[in-house]
Amino acid sequence: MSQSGAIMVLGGGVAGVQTALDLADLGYYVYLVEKKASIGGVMAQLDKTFPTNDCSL
Amino acid sequence: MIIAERKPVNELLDMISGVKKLLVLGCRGCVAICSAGGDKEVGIISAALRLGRSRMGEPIEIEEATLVRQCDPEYLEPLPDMAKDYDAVLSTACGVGVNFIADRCEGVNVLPGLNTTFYGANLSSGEWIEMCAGCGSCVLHLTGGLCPVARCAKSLSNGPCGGSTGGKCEINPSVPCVWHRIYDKLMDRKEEKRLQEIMPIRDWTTAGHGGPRRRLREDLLP
Amino acid sequence: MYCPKVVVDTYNERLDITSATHIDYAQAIPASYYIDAKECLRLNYETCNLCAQTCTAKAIDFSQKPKKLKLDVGAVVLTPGFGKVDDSVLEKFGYGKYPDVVTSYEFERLTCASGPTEGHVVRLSDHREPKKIAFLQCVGSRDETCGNGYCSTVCCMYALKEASVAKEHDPDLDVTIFFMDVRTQGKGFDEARKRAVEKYGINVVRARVPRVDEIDGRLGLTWVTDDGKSHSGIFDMVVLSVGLDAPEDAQKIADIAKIELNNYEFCQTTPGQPLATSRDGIYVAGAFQGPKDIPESVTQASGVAAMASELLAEGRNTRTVTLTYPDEDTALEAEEPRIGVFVCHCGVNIAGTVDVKAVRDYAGTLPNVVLYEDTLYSCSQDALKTIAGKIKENRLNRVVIAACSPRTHEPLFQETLRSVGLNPALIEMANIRDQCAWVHAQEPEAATEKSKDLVRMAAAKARLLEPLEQPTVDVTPSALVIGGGASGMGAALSIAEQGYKCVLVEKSDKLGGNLARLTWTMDGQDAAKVLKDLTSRVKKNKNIEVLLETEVEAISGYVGNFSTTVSREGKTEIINHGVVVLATGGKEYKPNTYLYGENNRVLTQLELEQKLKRGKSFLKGANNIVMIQCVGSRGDDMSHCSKLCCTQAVKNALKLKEAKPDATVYILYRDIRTFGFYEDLYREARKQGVQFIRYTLDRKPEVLKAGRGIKVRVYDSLIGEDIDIPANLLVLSTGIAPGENEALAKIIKAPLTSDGFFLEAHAKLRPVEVAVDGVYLCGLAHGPKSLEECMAQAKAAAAKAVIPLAKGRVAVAPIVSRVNQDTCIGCGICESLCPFKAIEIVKVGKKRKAQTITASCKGCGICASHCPTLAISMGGFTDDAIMAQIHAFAGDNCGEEA
Amino acid sequence: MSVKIKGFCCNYTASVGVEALKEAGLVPEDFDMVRLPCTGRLEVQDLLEAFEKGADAVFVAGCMIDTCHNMSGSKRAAKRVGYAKKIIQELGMDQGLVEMFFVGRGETGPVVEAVREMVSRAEAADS
Repeated sequence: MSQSGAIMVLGGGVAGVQTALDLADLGYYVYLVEKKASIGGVMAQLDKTFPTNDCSL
Repeated sequence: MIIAERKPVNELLDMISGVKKLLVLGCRGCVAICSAGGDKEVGIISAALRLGRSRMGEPIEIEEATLVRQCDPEYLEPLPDMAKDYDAVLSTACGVGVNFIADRCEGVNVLPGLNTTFYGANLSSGEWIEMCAGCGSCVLHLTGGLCPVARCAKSLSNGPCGGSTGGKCEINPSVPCVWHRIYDKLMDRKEEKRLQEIMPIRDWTTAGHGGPRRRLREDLLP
Repeated sequence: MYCPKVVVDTYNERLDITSATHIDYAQAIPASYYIDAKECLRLNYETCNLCAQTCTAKAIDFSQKPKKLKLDVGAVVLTPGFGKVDDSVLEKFGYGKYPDVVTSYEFERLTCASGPTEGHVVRLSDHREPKKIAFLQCVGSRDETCGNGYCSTVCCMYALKEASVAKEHDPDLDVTIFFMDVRTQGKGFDEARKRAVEKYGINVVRARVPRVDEIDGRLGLTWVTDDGKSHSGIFDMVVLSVGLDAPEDAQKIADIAKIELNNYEFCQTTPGQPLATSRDGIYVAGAFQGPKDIPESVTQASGVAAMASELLAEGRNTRTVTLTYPDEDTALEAEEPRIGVFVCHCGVNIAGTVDVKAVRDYAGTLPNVVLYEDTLYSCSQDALKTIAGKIKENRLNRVVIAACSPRTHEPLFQETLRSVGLNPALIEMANIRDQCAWVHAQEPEAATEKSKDLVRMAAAKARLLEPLEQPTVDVTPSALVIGGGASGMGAALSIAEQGYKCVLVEKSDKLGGNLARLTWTMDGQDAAKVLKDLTSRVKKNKNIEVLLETEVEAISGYVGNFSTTVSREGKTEIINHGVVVLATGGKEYKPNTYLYGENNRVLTQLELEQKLKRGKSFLKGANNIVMIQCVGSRGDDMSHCSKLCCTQAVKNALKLKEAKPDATVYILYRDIRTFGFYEDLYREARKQGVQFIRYTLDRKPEVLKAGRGIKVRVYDSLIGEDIDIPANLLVLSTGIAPGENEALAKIIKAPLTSDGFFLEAHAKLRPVEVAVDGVYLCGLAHGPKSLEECMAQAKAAAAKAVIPLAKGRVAVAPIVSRVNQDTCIGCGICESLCPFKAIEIVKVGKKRKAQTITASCKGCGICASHCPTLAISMGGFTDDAIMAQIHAFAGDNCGEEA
Repeated sequence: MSVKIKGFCCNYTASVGVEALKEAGLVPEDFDMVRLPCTGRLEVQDLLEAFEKGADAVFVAGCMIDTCHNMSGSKRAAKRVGYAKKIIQELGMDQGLVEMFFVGRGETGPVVEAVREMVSRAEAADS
């Protein structure tokens, strides 16, 4: 049986998005599954990030 | 025990007007038990008097002390010495205490802090009721232990008056008719025969209407 | 816009309202409106239908039904994130009852410019600005009463951040944070905490506040400090630093995926395999694996990509689709410049200060500007689409975006240009947000004028922009991993499993590094077993070549084409490879204080573990055992927190209590930092009667000689005096010092932190990459961390390292130096100055000429600025273009003489 | 003229300290509170003496009657407050100048309100 070149990532927060990006860069097709209407998760609700106070979006 | 109650504060204030140094003297006998004149009450009365006097702009110096009993010479012994620095002593004992002090302690200006009310018992916390009139001739053996002299408004000897209704006294419907209760009690004990007996006319000479009563016991006299 | 159904805005933590048809936030991806099915009047009551009727694009179709899809996938990655602590846990702090008790999520939205109050921190009760704010830590964390015995790991940091942001808005604000322990154990976090506390004057109180009381519209708190004294204070606002819970549907996910959860309903993993669930082919990353912050989530995300990539190495590139761009319209690019200027509102970020419309109209007066528009959020997906359309429609061949920083957003706009057949170099950004709206927030008119200046300069430069080539280079498909410890082996194994050759270089004569010194993992497992497993897999793997007793002497080349000189047994050898992974490790700090080295009763934690493993006879008569935390760490010797010593101490204290139950074990600490599930160990230690005594820097414990024995003197704040503990054994938690990184850092030109660890490219988003392309980082070389984190990081570094190998070619940034060899005199100044070894002197014919190694060039321009004959120019930053900008600044619109 | 208020509370009411309340300006400077293990410990004399020592109004803040930590402490306290009312009335004072308040466990808000209520009563009595 030949291996699948596709991967499902469940959850579109920062971890899911980063996993999907890296997998795509590594040569795989990614299904990024997210419950909500947009990706980003809780990080998209943050204003700034510790400790550099960089913009979160 | 003897039941007493605090006199209104303004009456006390009137009583002590002009007094600069006052000793409030409690008693740990009956009045302590009926929460009228023990240590705690001495404190309350003293505080109330100090407050009243300071509001009048005439601050008063009050000391508090309590004796074991004010009706016993041995406990009263130190009083004259104690009282000599005070303009007055406000006794929160029963009337016996006040009298006894007045009788025995020369130079002590004794004032009553309480109104002495009756011989009674503690019915429940905060409630006392008269049980004995001290008439000097007991008939309790005939009445199932319930005293018609003290507890019947009319001190009747041979059954209730015509006004007793529903087991309540005609004079005060919140009070049970003692004769009603005597009847119930004797009927329960099947001593209804007692009720048939007519009590002789009472000898009221022992009831104290002929001056102060006195009791002597030869064997104990010095 | 037409949706009549008003609903609460969950993106804004219910602090605002929106309609049933909405987009969560302007930059949301995808940026198309969606209909909240739970709220929609049409879907629930078959009424309304207004949106479907008004939509001109006829994009709303209520006949659509949910569909079941069957996906053929080779692996599954679970990244469902974390859940929120139930409101009932917050009730005892008055949440829901008192409007001015808010969660940290709500506070985050209040501080955010795009939030419901446009970034003004106000009380929800009266919309007045609070004067005194309290942050209560450990709400729903470290609290067995709500079932969350673990530490949520991130709240200390975000509270400090939110407090700092609030202080930045209002410097007079009085902010107090109530910590049990200040847990800023992450890399650089302790320093950031110190900075925040000092810079903003944040009050730090170590106490747990049991309840919140409303008093006349204000909030009363009471707390008891370490010295047993009770205090109270009145605040205007209380922020509950709510912990991270397991995802709400964790059990459902576990049932569907058939994986095991731990007792807190997070995913069950092991320190050796932190990203593997109990089921093969299903992996986990991020907060579902355990509460963690963004960099660790990002690290695990990359790590988990490596896991899937290992499993599916054969399937690589079988399902991918290639993105194609239209051909570049070189004819259009060569035409007279037709500039389009787009001025961004950035919501209120810019428009709140700068008169965007005035700037836009001003842009229209500039030469060659044929289109000038304003946009609400230029970076949102629909705005980008609009911009692309306008470029096509107006046949623009140069674009100016007046918005934010090109550092973060230029690639996005370059992509837009590519999508319409323009060279990505033909864009110029004017940063009117940071440089105008933000820094001149108090003087809007000046900010507007400055914005005009910046736009004029950008347009002047844009006129002279030239298309740049997008060079790519081939990649040598192998990796070099430096360091043979757990991280190095982990990274090498992953790269090899993903199908690429890997050379593993180790300085010493055996593999294992610090793992070989470790006796137990944090969960009490035998470390030797983990080590044996790793080494045997490394040795067996045909893709890995292990070079022991080998040192790296020089690395030349660039991403895709490195060539490294190593020395081994006196001989040097050259290795060619495409990428480098730095896994050089760290070392146990050896103190020269507390009688260490003088008295044999004084040990380090690692030494204690080794003794304990050999047997417990050395504990005979050891009735009092004292541990001192932060020896070396968080002090003068090493300013960083070593992150794992607290857990290690607690773990070893438990081992000691097990070996000798009647011994009294004291742990003298500053903050107990048993983050995440390690908190369970801390609680267990307290249950077992381990004595914890907090000390402060101004009253450090003293270790004194007492006859043949030793005595530890420590100030006990509860009784208010020094106590002397006769110690039969003194164990020092000495922390982790960086390895000898300086030499390697120089060879690679990779920067180090002030603590001596390698610095990652971006603390949040590129945690395992180094500023030098093609060089990746993992393990203790990056900073102190546990085995579990090292293993995740090793995988992450492997994923990042394999990306160029898998692509086969790497694109090189077009902004590189170009040498005009006709004017170059071969002086070599540029070669000697280049910080990236990206320019070299070559012989052209008989003459020496400079030549850029495009793949290594970072485009810094040092060479160009020093070239005595002006022979070097930088793509996108030609001398002409820069001069034009300068002339434009002086008010000369046209820059005609350029 | 500022009035002087004296309060008595138990261990379970008014968790926030008087100093903090004063600092935040929530109660007048001339307010003082005695914390008892239980208001059931309170005696009539204590209330009277509070007046004697200069308080213009005196109050007791105890637990809600059915949630008293010591079962009937605040109930007892309320009765003693009642007796104190009687005595001060005999002295010609407004019996509202001494009052009992029942407060939820740990709450300070109602206590601050009690202080304000007593301030206004004392001011009314003064004028």
